[in-house]
Amino acid sequence: MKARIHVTLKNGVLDPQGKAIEHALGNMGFDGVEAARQGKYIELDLKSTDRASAEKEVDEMCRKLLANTVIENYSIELE
Amino acid sequence: MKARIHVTLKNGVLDPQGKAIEHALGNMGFDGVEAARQGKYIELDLKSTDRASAEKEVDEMCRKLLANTVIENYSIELE
Amino acid sequence: MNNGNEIKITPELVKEHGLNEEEYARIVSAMGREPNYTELGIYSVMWSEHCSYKSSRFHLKKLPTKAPWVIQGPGENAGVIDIGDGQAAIFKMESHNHPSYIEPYQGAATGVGGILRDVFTMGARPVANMNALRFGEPDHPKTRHLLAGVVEGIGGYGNCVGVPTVGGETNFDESYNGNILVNAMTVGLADTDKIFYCAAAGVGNPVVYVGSKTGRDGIHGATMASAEFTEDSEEKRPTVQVGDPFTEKLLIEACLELMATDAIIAIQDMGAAGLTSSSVEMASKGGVGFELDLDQVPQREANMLPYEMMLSESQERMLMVLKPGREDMAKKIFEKWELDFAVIGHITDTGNLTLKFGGEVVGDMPINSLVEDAPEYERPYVPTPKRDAVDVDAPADLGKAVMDLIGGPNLCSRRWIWEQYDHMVMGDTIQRPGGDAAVVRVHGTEKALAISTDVTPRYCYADPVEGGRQAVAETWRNITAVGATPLAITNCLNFGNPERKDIMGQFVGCLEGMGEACRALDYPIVSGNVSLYNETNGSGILPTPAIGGVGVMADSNKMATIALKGAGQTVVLIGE
Amino acid sequence: MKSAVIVFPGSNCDRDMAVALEKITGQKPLMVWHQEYDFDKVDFIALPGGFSYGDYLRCGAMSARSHIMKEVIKRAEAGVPTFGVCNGFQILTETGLLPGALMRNAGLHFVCKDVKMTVENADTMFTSAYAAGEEITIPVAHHDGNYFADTETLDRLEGEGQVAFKYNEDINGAQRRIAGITNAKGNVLGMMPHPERMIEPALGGSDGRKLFESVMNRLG
Ligand SMILES: Nc1ncnc2c1ncn2[C@@H]1O[C@H](COP(=O)(O)OP(=O)(O)O)[C@@H](O)[C@H]1O
Repeated sequence: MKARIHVTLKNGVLDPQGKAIEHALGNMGFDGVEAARQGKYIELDLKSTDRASAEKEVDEMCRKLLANTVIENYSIELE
Repeated sequence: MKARIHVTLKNGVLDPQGKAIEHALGNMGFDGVEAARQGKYIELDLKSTDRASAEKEVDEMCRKLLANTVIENYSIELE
Repeated sequence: MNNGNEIKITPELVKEHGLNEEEYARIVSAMGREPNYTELGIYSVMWSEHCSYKSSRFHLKKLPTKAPWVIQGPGENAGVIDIGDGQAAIFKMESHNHPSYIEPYQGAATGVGGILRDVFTMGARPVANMNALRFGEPDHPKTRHLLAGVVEGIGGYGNCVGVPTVGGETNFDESYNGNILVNAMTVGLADTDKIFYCAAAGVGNPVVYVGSKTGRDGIHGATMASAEFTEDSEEKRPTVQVGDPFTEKLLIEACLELMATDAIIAIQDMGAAGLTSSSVEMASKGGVGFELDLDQVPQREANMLPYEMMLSESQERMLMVLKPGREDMAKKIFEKWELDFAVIGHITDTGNLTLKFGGEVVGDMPINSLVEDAPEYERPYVPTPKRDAVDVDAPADLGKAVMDLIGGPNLCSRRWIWEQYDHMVMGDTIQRPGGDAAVVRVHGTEKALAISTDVTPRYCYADPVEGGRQAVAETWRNITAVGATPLAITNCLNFGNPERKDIMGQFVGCLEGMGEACRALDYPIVSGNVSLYNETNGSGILPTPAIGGVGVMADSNKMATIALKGAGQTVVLIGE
Repeated sequence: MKSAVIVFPGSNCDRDMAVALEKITGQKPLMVWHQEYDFDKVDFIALPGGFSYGDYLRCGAMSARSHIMKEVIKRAEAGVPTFGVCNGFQILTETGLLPGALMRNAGLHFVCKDVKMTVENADTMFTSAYAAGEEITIPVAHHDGNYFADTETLDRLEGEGQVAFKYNEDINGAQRRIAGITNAKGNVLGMMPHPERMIEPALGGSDGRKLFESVMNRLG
């Protein structure tokens, strides 16, 4: 099974990377961008074939390692 | 309109961050992970409301800045 | 319009703001009325331990702070000493303990950012960073994660701004299991005739905001930093600020560029309690009033309330008072560096801090009452009882004992740490980490500064007076050992809960010892920082008054290093 | 030798580079701000180290797309000796002036220390003052110095003598321990180690000087 994880900054947390991307795109003449945010995208190949237990396990991985829940949110898709 | 962009390493390009995640998860006792890959996730808020032109523009942003096509692939979703 | 002041002030709300009944009564009497919500927030941060030093001020006053070479002692953003040839060294040390425990990377990173601002605010180009770190036991489940995150955060910020991190110290002890210490120090260089202070002057002069936009970052961070930890504060996870070292680098360059002109009357960084503490401090030092129009504050988020703007701890921001008519010139400089620039108010003769929002006055407080009327406590204390020395058997195998010592966590090599810090950028690090003191050349000269941070918490715990003396003396020896003349120190006093008599006894004892050593060595204290309530569930840290010493050598070619230079040389032991 | 140092927002080894160039060439370099479109004719262009644009997105990505780089690319293609250190190397790969990419260090940590490396090709305009195979010590200070290129490119670089320097041991996971490469024409050099930090004994050694001296010799 594959897990696709998105880790993004919580609302209101400063996103220096996103800000810089916005700026750079503007400087390059792309003036149609109102805002940019940058997050992480993580793909895991799992041994498990059981959806429910996989979901639980990946959630734990996110809380314990993959996301910094002080400032980040995460979301998980299994396929 | 919102663009959701995934930038991932091409096949065959070594992924130190993914390797480190794999390793760390293993050390933490999560032994159900066969492989991990890390990429970037970028969200853009676009002024445009025209799908076709937005698609073209975001594609150009990816090629020109957001992805390094020597080592990275990208994919775009508009919503 | 909603401005937050519709929120009713209740005893619970007052308590949540860390103010006790007596302190609240003091506010009401100082204002001659009940404060509104915005004002309550402002009083609470100004009167917090962090900003007001209410438990420590009384004792800090006893420290020696003067010498002919001291240009500016404690009371400004950083201390300033004369190092000859029209040059000055400007330095300070500061703690970022609680934020680093909650989020080690960002906590440590923003700690570095904050101390850098304290130093370049005064007109100095930062030339060296140091860090004094304490963690729990090496095998405590949290230690590895905290150590890795803190070191990465310090490197992440310092490396990016391009200021070398040239040294520090690192200890492990179980008393820090729930309360790590992250103390960061910055040393900068300026010309003695180009030093900037924070006292505002000139009624009508513009108050200018520069740097990053304001968001809802770390609101109430300043009160958090002074409140004792409990297990569930980890759960509550107060907003942690994210640092942006790239913006800080631009801010340094932009400020130094503007400082080369004659436009600035006063300047102050926005540290803990951001806009509140910076404006109050500038107005108070200058004996003037400030009127701020909060609608002009550059904002990152929508619908921010005056309370939030005044208490936000967004990083990488500065407040300045400019000479009238210089706004456009200054603006151009900040635009070149792609930073926000906004005139957000002006100086008044009312002696009040007056806040406008949406065309209404939403806060109006006498500046005096925020600063001078802040409570000061002479907390009761008991001196730490003297202990008899313990008899320890001589080790059976001296060789093994030595190996155990140098292989132990408190003495082993710190290479893993300093290799993650760029300690050479700026091209003047002539003694890298690993020696007694770091040595950094004064750019373009043969002169150099020597810097060392030291304290042995174990000693301070056993005998605070002796431990305080020893910490000062150790920096003095380390600086002397590289061939420099020690000139002055900064300090960061990390202790537990001052409301406990034994802890207060440690505090008073350490200060007494430090003061004695400084007097004996003619080695004054020119700046510092106090971090109290380093305590988890009633168990406090070892008393840890970290000392950062600075010395100067006229000819860096004569510098000494610890490396043995060749076979057949004589080893000499000196001292008692 | 008249040189220019290109300065981006967030460059932080620009002064170090300028000091080294002035000490060695005897001439103060021109400092060129990234927003300029053009600058005086120079014999040598240096892209300094640092964290341009905070290293956000990818190291060197945003600088590579700046106005000034259009001009730098034009001159490099016309043959002007162009030299990128650390962030400068990352910028050069991002513009495509040099092949490959610099990825996060394999150990994931920032690494700052002296490293021993070998001069692989002493016939380039940047290395002629060194002896072929000479072992030199130069410091590194980077988070993203892990050189990557596909096998074909790596073989070509090695075959054509475009690998200028190799680390003597694995520092950051770089393929074939590559520390610095030139373009096919040999007038563009990018390297992760900082020769400008090793130009006098007080800083720990002088092994970096010969790089600048090589260029001076070539330019006469
Ligand atoms: N956190 C740190 N950051 C940078 N350098 C450090 C750190 N901790 C220790 N060091 C360096 O390691 C060396 C040894 O440290 P320490 O044992 O505290 O020295 P000493 O006991 O001689 O004062 C010193 O050069 C010091 O600067």
